[in-house]
Amino acid sequence: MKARIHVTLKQGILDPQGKAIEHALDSLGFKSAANVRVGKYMEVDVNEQDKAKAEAEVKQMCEKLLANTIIEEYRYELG
Amino acid sequence: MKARIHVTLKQGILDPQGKAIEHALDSLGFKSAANVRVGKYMEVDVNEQDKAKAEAEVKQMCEKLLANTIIEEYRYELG
Amino acid sequence: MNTPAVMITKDLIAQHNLTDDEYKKIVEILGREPNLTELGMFSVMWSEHCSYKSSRVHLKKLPTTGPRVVQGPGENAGVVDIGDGLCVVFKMESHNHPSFIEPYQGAATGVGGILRDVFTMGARPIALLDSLRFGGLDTPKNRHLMKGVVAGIAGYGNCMGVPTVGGEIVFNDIYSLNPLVNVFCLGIAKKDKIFLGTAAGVGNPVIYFGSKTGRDGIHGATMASDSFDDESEQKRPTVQVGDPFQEKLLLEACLELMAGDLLVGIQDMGAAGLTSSSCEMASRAGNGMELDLTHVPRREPGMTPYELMLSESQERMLMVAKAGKEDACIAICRKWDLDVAVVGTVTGDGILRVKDQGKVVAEIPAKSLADDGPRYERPYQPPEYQDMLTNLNYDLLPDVKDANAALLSLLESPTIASKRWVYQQYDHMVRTNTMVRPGSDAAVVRIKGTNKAVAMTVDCNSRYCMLHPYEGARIAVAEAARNLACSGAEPIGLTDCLNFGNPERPEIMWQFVLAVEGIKDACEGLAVPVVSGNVSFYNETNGLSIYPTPMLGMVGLIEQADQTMTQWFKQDGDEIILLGATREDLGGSEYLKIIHAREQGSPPLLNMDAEKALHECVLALVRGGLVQSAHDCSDGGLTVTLAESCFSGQDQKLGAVVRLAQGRIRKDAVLFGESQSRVVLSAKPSHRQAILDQANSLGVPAEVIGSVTGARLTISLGDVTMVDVPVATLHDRWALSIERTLNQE
Amino acid sequence: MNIGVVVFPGSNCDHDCRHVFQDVLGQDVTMVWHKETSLTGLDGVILPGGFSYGDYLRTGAIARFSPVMKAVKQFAAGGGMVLGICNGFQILLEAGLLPGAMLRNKSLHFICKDIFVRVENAATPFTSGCKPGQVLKIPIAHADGSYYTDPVTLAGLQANAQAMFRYCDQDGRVTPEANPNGSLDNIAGIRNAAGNVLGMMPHPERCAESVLGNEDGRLILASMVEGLKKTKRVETVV
Ligand SMILES: Nc1ncnc2c1ncn2[C@@H]1O[C@H](COP(=O)(O)OP(=O)(O)O)[C@@H](O)[C@H]1O
Ligand SMILES: [Mg+2]
Repeated sequence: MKARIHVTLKQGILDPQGKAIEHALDSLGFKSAANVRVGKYMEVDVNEQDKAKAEAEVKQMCEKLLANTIIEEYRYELG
Repeated sequence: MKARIHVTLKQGILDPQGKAIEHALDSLGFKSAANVRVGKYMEVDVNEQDKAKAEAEVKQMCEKLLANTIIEEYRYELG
Repeated sequence: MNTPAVMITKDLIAQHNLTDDEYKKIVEILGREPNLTELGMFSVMWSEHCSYKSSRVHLKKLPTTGPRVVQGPGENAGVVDIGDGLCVVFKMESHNHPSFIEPYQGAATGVGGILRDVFTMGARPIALLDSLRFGGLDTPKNRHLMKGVVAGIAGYGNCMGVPTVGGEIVFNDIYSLNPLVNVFCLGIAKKDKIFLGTAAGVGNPVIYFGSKTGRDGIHGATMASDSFDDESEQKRPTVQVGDPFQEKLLLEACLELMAGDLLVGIQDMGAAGLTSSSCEMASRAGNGMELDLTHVPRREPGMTPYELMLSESQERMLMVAKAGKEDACIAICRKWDLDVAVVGTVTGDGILRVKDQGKVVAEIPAKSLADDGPRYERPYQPPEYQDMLTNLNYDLLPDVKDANAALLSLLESPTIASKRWVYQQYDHMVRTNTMVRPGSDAAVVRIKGTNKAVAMTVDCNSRYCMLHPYEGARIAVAEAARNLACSGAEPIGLTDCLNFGNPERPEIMWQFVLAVEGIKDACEGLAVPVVSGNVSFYNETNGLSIYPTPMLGMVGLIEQADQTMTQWFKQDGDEIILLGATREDLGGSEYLKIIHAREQGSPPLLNMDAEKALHECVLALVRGGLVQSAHDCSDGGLTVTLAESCFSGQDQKLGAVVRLAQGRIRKDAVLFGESQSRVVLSAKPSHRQAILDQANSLGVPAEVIGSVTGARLTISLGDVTMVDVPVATLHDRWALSIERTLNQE
Repeated sequence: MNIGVVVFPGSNCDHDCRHVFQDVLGQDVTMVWHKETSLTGLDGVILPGGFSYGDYLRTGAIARFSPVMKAVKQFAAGGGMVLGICNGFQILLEAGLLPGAMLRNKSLHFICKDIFVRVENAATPFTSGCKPGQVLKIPIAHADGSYYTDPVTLAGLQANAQAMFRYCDQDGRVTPEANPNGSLDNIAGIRNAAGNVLGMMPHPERCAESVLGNEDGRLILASMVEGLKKTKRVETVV
């Protein structure tokens, strides 16, 4: 099964990278672009047939390693 | 409209970050995890009602700035 | 004043870490109850972190003046004259609590904060040093903390283009739940272009610039004044995120603003953000200030005055411009893509008056906030167990049998092992001044446009301080100065970062008071003024405190940059000379910890006159071009010092044959004891006599103990060969130890 | 010679480059703000190291759109010598003035240390002061220095002797162990097909003075100055 994981900064946490990209898009003339937020995207193959088990596993991975839950939040899809 | 953009390394290009995460997952005991790939995930608000126009705009952003097509590929959803 | 919308309850007061008496004093000052915004402002300004309420009475004892001192403690950083119309501006600061919660951002924003302290004074930062304490690397948590902290320092410092040229790290489980992250920064400024944080000149405009204000780190200052407990998790949302790119722009903008004749005063928004910068600047000038929050650039909608005044968003500054120069200031900020807004004016009534949307939301005498905080003479007394720590019966400990194995274990212990894994992640060469990179006793950077160089070191043996806070602190000062002497530098100033547990406990306060006295006496003895510093209390968790860790950052001047010395042997055939006397000093040594698992005994004796004579001697020899290397003896004693002299040079590894007399003291004390006031030199044989004569004339014991030769380190005691190992083996153990440990997962 | 050092927001080796060209090599230096649109009057251009735009998104990705980069492209198209060091190299890649892209270091860490490079082509105006195959000790300081390009481009680079420096050991052997960051083919620096644009990850400006204990980098920078003098002469003859 493949897990697709998104890790993004929590609301309210400064996103310097997003800010810089927004500024760059603006000076490139993309005036309609706003509120850029940057996060991470990860794909992990999970060798586990049982969906519930796989899900529990992925959640654990996120909590323990993939996301820094102090400033980031995560979501994932399995399939 | 919100654009959700994924930028990932092209197949065949070594992803040391993915490798490192895979290794870390393994030593944390997640034996079932394999083939980790890491990419970027960006959200951009596009102030444009016309979906086709917005789409053209986002594609432009990716080509020009958000992805380096020598090493990366991108995909996006609008909604 | 409109009536407070929120009732100030007992709970609310307690949540703001204010005592009943402190609250009473606030009511007295205001002549009424505070509103919530005012309560918040008092609580941050009167926190331990900002008000120094437990430490002030003791810090006053430190010597802070000297012929070179331009600015002592009390400003954003200390300033010392180095001649040629130039000054060095330096300070050290802790970011311990935030780094435990989020190691990367905590350490990164620590670097950001200390950089701002230095460049607000008009100085361009040219060097950083970091001083770190972690628990043992055998737990994933400690490894995670270390990796995160190092990456955070690297991430911020490298991006800023300020080299991290040195530092130190010690590992001890006592720091597992309270790691220390102290960062030192030094900048260079023209003597006639030093800027102070003052809001002089009634009517002058107050200008905000830098990043926008968000809800970051609200209550950061009170958090740094609070012990951790199991509920600390809930304090997490206060984490601040740093943006080094923004800070780089801020730095360049500041220096450009200062180059023009535009400013009256300037201060960064550090802990307690807009509150501290505004009230401190006003108070220093004896003035007041009126702020209108309506104009403050914001990152998020709906922020309250309370949040705006207390936010600790990073990379922000407050300046007071000369009237009429607003537009010029704004233009420079815009050039550097910074947010900028006139947010207030200097007033003559001494009141910090804060308005939002036309309404007054806070009205407090600036001086009361900034300077009239509580001051405590907290009771102190030694802990009951103190004697148990120092009374160690050495007869119970067998003397060393396998000195080779002991040496290898010491070299491998992470406290002694090479810190290459760390400093390779730091850009330590940007700005092209770094003459001596990390890896020698002190870092040395040249000062462009002069023949001079400055040397810098950070030092503190906290185990000694735990065993005897007074002696430990004296030794820390002496060791720092010794590291400078070995590099060819004369000390010109000191900054400190005093990391301790909870000062409300008498035994912690005892450690603090004794340590301050030790620093004072040692600084007086060596004639080194303390020009800046920082206190970090409450480094304890569930009642378990760190070792007292009075970290010292010392700066030395090298008048002729080409008279700079490094610690490693240079040439086969050179003779090795030991300066200073070896005693039976095993107490508190790294040897006792690693080999006998004891952190006990009395720290080594330090005779300040002997120490002073040693520095004079080493400096004379280095300046006279008589020596090829100089390395002080510290952790691991003479044998580790010799080993480091053999292999720490980047380009070549050299062996040595050393013969020591078998005196009346224990073998392990000769080999690994940490007697103070000793330096290992290497020199051409033709300079031997001149060196011995010089030492003799200053009363410094000196002895030729061997020569640089071959590819092994061989040390004999009397007729017995104690150590005999290939230098390559020693180097391998030492160089890769930390890397191996960190890569194990 | 008048050498322009471009200052992007976040450049941090700009002062170092000025110092070396001006105080060590005795040339005139003009600091060029990234919003400038013209480079007239300059003989050569340096894109210095640092973290332009914080290295956010990708190194060099945002800086390449600075107004000055149009002028740099024209300058290069007209045969002007352009040297990009570290972040400057990354910007040249993103701008398409040099082929390829930079990936994260294999170790994922920022690495600051001395490395050795072998001069693969000494017959260029950037390396005329070096001997063919000469081993230079130069510091690197970067997190994204793993050079990558597609196989076809790589073959072209090799065929045209465009790979100028390769990571090697002290004795000049190009080995995997001597590769500090995972660069393809140990590439540390490349030039364009015309030979007037050079990008390199190591920092020659950090080792051009005896007081810093190493002068190897000076060979490259002094070569560039010599190269500029020659092209200048040609121009005036024409
Ligand atoms: N955290 C660090 N950051 C940068 N350099 C470090 C760090 N820790 C140690 N070093 C460097 O490693 C060398 C050895 O450190 P240390 O053993 O503490 O020296 P000393 O005992 O002479 O004070 C020094 O040059 C020091 O600057
Ligand atoms: Mg030392």
